[in-house]
Amino acid sequence: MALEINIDGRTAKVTEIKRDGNVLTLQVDDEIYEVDALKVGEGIYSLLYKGKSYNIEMIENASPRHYTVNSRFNTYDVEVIDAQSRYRASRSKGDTAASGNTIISPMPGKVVKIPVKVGHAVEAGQTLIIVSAMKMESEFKARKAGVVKSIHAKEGETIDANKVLVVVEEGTGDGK
Amino acid sequence: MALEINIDGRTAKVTEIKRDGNVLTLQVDDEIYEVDALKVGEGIYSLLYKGKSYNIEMIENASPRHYTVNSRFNTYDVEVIDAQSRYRASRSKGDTAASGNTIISPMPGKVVKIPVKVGHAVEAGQTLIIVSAMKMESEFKARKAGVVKSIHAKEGETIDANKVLVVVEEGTGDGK
Amino acid sequence: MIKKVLVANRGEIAIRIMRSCREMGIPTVAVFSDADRSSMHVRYADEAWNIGPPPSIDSYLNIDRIIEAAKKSRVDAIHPGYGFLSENAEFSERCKREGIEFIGPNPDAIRQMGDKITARKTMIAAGVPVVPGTVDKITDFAEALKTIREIGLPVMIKASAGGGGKGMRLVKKEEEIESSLRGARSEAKSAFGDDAVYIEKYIESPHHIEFQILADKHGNAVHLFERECSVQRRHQKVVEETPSPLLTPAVRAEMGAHAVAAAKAANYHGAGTVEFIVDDNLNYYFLEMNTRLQVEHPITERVVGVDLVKEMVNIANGFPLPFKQEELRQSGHAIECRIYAEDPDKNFMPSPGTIRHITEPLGLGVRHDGYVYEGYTIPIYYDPMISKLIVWAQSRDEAIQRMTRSLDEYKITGVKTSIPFLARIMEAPAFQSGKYNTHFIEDHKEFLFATPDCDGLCEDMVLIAAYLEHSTKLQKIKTNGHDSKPSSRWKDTQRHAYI
Amino acid sequence: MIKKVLVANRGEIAIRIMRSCREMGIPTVAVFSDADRSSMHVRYADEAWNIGPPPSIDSYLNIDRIIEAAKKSRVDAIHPGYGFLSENAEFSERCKREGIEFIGPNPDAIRQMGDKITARKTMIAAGVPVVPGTVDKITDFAEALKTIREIGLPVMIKASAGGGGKGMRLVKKEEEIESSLRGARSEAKSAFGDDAVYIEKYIESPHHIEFQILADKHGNAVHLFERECSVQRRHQKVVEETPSPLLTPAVRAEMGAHAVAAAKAANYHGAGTVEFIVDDNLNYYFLEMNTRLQVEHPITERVVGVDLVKEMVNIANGFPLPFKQEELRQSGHAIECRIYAEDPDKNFMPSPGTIRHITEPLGLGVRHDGYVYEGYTIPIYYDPMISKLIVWAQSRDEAIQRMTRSLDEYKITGVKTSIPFLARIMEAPAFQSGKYNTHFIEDHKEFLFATPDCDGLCEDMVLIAAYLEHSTKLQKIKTNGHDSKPSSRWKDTQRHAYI
Repeated sequence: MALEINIDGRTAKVTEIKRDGNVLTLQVDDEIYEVDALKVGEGIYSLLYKGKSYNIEMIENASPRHYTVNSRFNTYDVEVIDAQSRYRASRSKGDTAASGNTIISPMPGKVVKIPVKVGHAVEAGQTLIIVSAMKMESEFKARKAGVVKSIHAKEGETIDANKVLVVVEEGTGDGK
Repeated sequence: MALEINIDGRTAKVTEIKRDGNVLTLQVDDEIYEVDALKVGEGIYSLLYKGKSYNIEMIENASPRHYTVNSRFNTYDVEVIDAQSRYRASRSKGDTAASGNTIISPMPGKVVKIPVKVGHAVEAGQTLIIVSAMKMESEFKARKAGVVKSIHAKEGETIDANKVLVVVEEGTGDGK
Repeated sequence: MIKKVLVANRGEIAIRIMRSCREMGIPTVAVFSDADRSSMHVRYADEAWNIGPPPSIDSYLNIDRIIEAAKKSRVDAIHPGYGFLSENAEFSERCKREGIEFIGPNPDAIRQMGDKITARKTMIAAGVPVVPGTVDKITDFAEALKTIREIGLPVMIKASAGGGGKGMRLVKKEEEIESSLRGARSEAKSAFGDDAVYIEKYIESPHHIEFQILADKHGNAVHLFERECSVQRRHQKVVEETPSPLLTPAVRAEMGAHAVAAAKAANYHGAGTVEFIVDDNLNYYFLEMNTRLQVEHPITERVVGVDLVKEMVNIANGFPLPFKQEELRQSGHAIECRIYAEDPDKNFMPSPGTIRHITEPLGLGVRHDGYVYEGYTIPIYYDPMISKLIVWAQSRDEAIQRMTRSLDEYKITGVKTSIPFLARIMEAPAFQSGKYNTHFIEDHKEFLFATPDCDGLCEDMVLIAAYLEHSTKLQKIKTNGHDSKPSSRWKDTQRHAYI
Repeated sequence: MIKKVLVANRGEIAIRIMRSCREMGIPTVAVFSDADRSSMHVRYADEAWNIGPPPSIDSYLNIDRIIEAAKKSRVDAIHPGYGFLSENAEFSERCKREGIEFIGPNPDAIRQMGDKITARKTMIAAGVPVVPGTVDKITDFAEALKTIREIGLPVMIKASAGGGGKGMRLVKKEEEIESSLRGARSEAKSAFGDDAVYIEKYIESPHHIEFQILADKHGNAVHLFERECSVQRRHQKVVEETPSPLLTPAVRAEMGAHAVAAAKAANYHGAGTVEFIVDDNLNYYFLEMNTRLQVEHPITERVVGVDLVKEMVNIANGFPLPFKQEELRQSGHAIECRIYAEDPDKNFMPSPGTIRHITEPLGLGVRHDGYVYEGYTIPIYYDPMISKLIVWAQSRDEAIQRMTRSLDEYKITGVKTSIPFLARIMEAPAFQSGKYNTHFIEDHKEFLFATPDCDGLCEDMVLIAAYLEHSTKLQKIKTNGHDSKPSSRWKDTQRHAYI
């Protein structure tokens, strides 16, 4: 198998060459590694490479292809690029989701307030929804001017992470 | 569902009457309990009954129907009696397994020595196999006199728990 | 004698209180909201009662429901922990009325210290230094000018009706006084319809240093030395340590005596904390008094060798303090790090969710007070603090090294935590030197949020782990969406069953 | 200066050593057998090298393989931990020859203390009391009789060629001397073809009390007080505490001075332990010296406030001891419980297997040194000790209460452990009174193995939990043998993916 993976902006290709028990031979871009790799817990990996011991913690982000990854001294933002996402990225030029005017909850929480209604014209920077989690309120704002196309939450509702909350269509509202 | 369960010699019948989320209504022999029950980890249960909090740890024994169970102050030997085991118990009067002359490893380990061979006549109390685990050697002895019918392990072999090691047939050896 | 205690709290502090009660042979009763049935404090207690829906206001802040649970379980005392109802005079009063011992100060002391103006006046009367400034609001321009000259620059002018930064002016230079005063007053007038202002000394490099006190019901009070709490963000403490690297023995003794005086002035009993603001020249001023157990109390416990919760129970029982001031000593150095479920890289956004894996730091000199476990889902309704890591060592340097290795060992997956951020704080030269104030995080943003250099190798190792995690995930989708590990374990068991 | 350390061990002690090294900024190298790739010490170290097949003799006892790993990883020192090669003079010598610092005493000291006769003679020369008895074997009847009368009853007669209890006689009464001596000699003659015997004073209610010592390379040595280790089964320590409830300050000081004298007599450097056997009248006798770190060293660390591993590294570096005897104090009380994977109800049969769940005890005064984790399979090849629980408190009573609550909190499923047995020890009146000796477990079997009374209710609760566990298991067989929990979590993730 081979995966394209983005790590803090760098995109690398990881190809599996051989697997012999714990011992994996992999190619990362031009480099070939023979690594003794072991999953020791949920999201916890122990790697031995040339005697050096690496412990890696994978924490899944809002989507199953995004991870925050801790090594001993660093924290990385890692995203696996799969065919589907490449496809979506290529065809979604005019898509509201891709243009970033859809509010998706990055964490579970409770909807405190939705100061807009479907059909409302909104300006860039205008607050669309306020979500509270763990005694802290987060305001989510429109990135561009447009019209509220749909709202998928109610005030007082408890929401999961990664849920679409508000969709704004680009352009000015025609008063409809 | 209903299960017959033996606890330290007492056999009790546990019948599920109702399940409403965490809240279970169960009958244990003649007593009816409404218990708020939650599995909080592998083999770890939190029960609330009339406000009292009980924490129970289930540790599987050599067979999946046998458990060692810790409550806060006590340790119990618990065995679930299922149809199959009742059936086996009823028909196996002459069976070597039931008559207890089969050596089954109670733990994983390494076979140190097998001082008998198939066909050997053995006396009650004679050592049939020595298994070592964690720097400690355990000798397993014949419970009754008989003839070694079969041996399912080799010296130096690493064995799993609950493996049949030596089977002894009752009666005296006829030199065969 | 207290025979059974209800703990009107949740999370790590509920468990911490129950631990001491259990050691004292006192059974405990937990209360829990609908969101907390699976929370550790419910399992830890001898009894547990539901007190309502998830929002705090309906459960952990619902006095009637808590009193109801207390009566049902026939406790004779309630420990409020910190937060929630711990500084609620009405709750303390209600307990008294119901014949239940409130393990904390009496309602009057809570009220007196809860109101800033009353607290300030009490302290002035007791001879405890307060931040220089006006006690009453000033409406007269000339008077304001006179006051500012008395206090000395820099000062902060605050609208007395104010809030939200409106009508507030920091004055550093003589020539700014008049224009700032005018500006503050007119802004206050237009915002609140009232141009009255307060004037307060502005402390430029403030240190936040607090003193732990214990007072019994017989008029005895002692302090258990200080805690340095200057590592803060958004006025929330992040790291605390004791002894403070700033204080001298003489100033420590003086502040301690003032802390005891403050407690006595408030007619206080129980455990309490007197907070001071301290400048670089070791001038110190009373800030406020917290009339409850503090989050960071464990560092005091470790360095002084006292179990504060047990002392609170003993005080509530009417026992006199078992030690005198001169018998108490600081031994070694302790540091606490607060672990939050939050994302330091995204402006510390909360990160509730399900804990997939924890490796807890262990070993010499490490104390860990937590409440989450593998498989536990952190609710969205309450504080994001999931645990506290406390280390002790002979010296401050060794304590920092020990905290660094403990943070290194501490692995949590499932939610994001502040662990990597805390590790950076331990490595920050300003922290290591002990020369830091409440601006520390703001002043060292660049260092604290930087990613330390790493050879390409360790980046490639991360890529390899990511490959493994994700390829396994994809494999699982193909094989029906089931996790293979537990099922194969189960198959093993099956094999045993039918041998 | 030591810059990199290889730890020639596994399990909790390997990790414990690496922790201190890490705090000192010294990278560590792990070695592991084929059975230990998933063991925690491999993950903990900065480097890890395989040294062979699972049996210790092929890996952890294989000097060549360990030296090879040391050279490959270019370490300048090796810490042997306890067990394995820690008291192997040949290994210490080999390290020296290879130019690698052995963090422990020199080969001569190991040899001198490893041989019982030499050790005994060294101690007699140094004025350290030893168990009264004959140094050389006795073949003459009259001489034996004379010796017994000198030593005084009771005595133990032992065949000098003996073993397995043959040719051994305990003599308690004057009139038994002659017949016992004759019996022992004829039994020895027929068993070993040699009727020579030793005669030793028999200690009736023996206490096992040991002193921790530290000695540098400059002739300085101190003791760090005692550890009471009388709770034993099959000569294996189960619970240790310090201070010993038996000793008086005067006897403690005297024994400590003898322990230091013993270390100096052996020209010792590093950490070591001098073991004494003590009778009810506080007569004490040198038993042996362990020339290594002891399993139970953490209770000393807690009460004296010293990191023994760091001191060992500093001594190896040639530093003088940083403290003098008069600067060391015992503060409070510490207890250690050893947690074994074993079944106390089945004659402590080992219980290796896979850990399904762990809840570790936390909070004030608790130290936990372990190495197993959820999902880890304990190998069958090594020691069954999985962790050590150490508590500290101001008083002995409080320490027992704290240990009780910690054992209460400590939950492990998957393997059987000695936790419930240890909890019974803490509850035993003889232990609580502090009046116990090495016969404690044998003498209190009835109490220790009894099941405490419990109302029918708690039995029924166990039945309900058993019902839940087993019915879920049966359900899973029906639904294809898969564990539903992780798969449903995975489905959640899937749902997120395609929103």
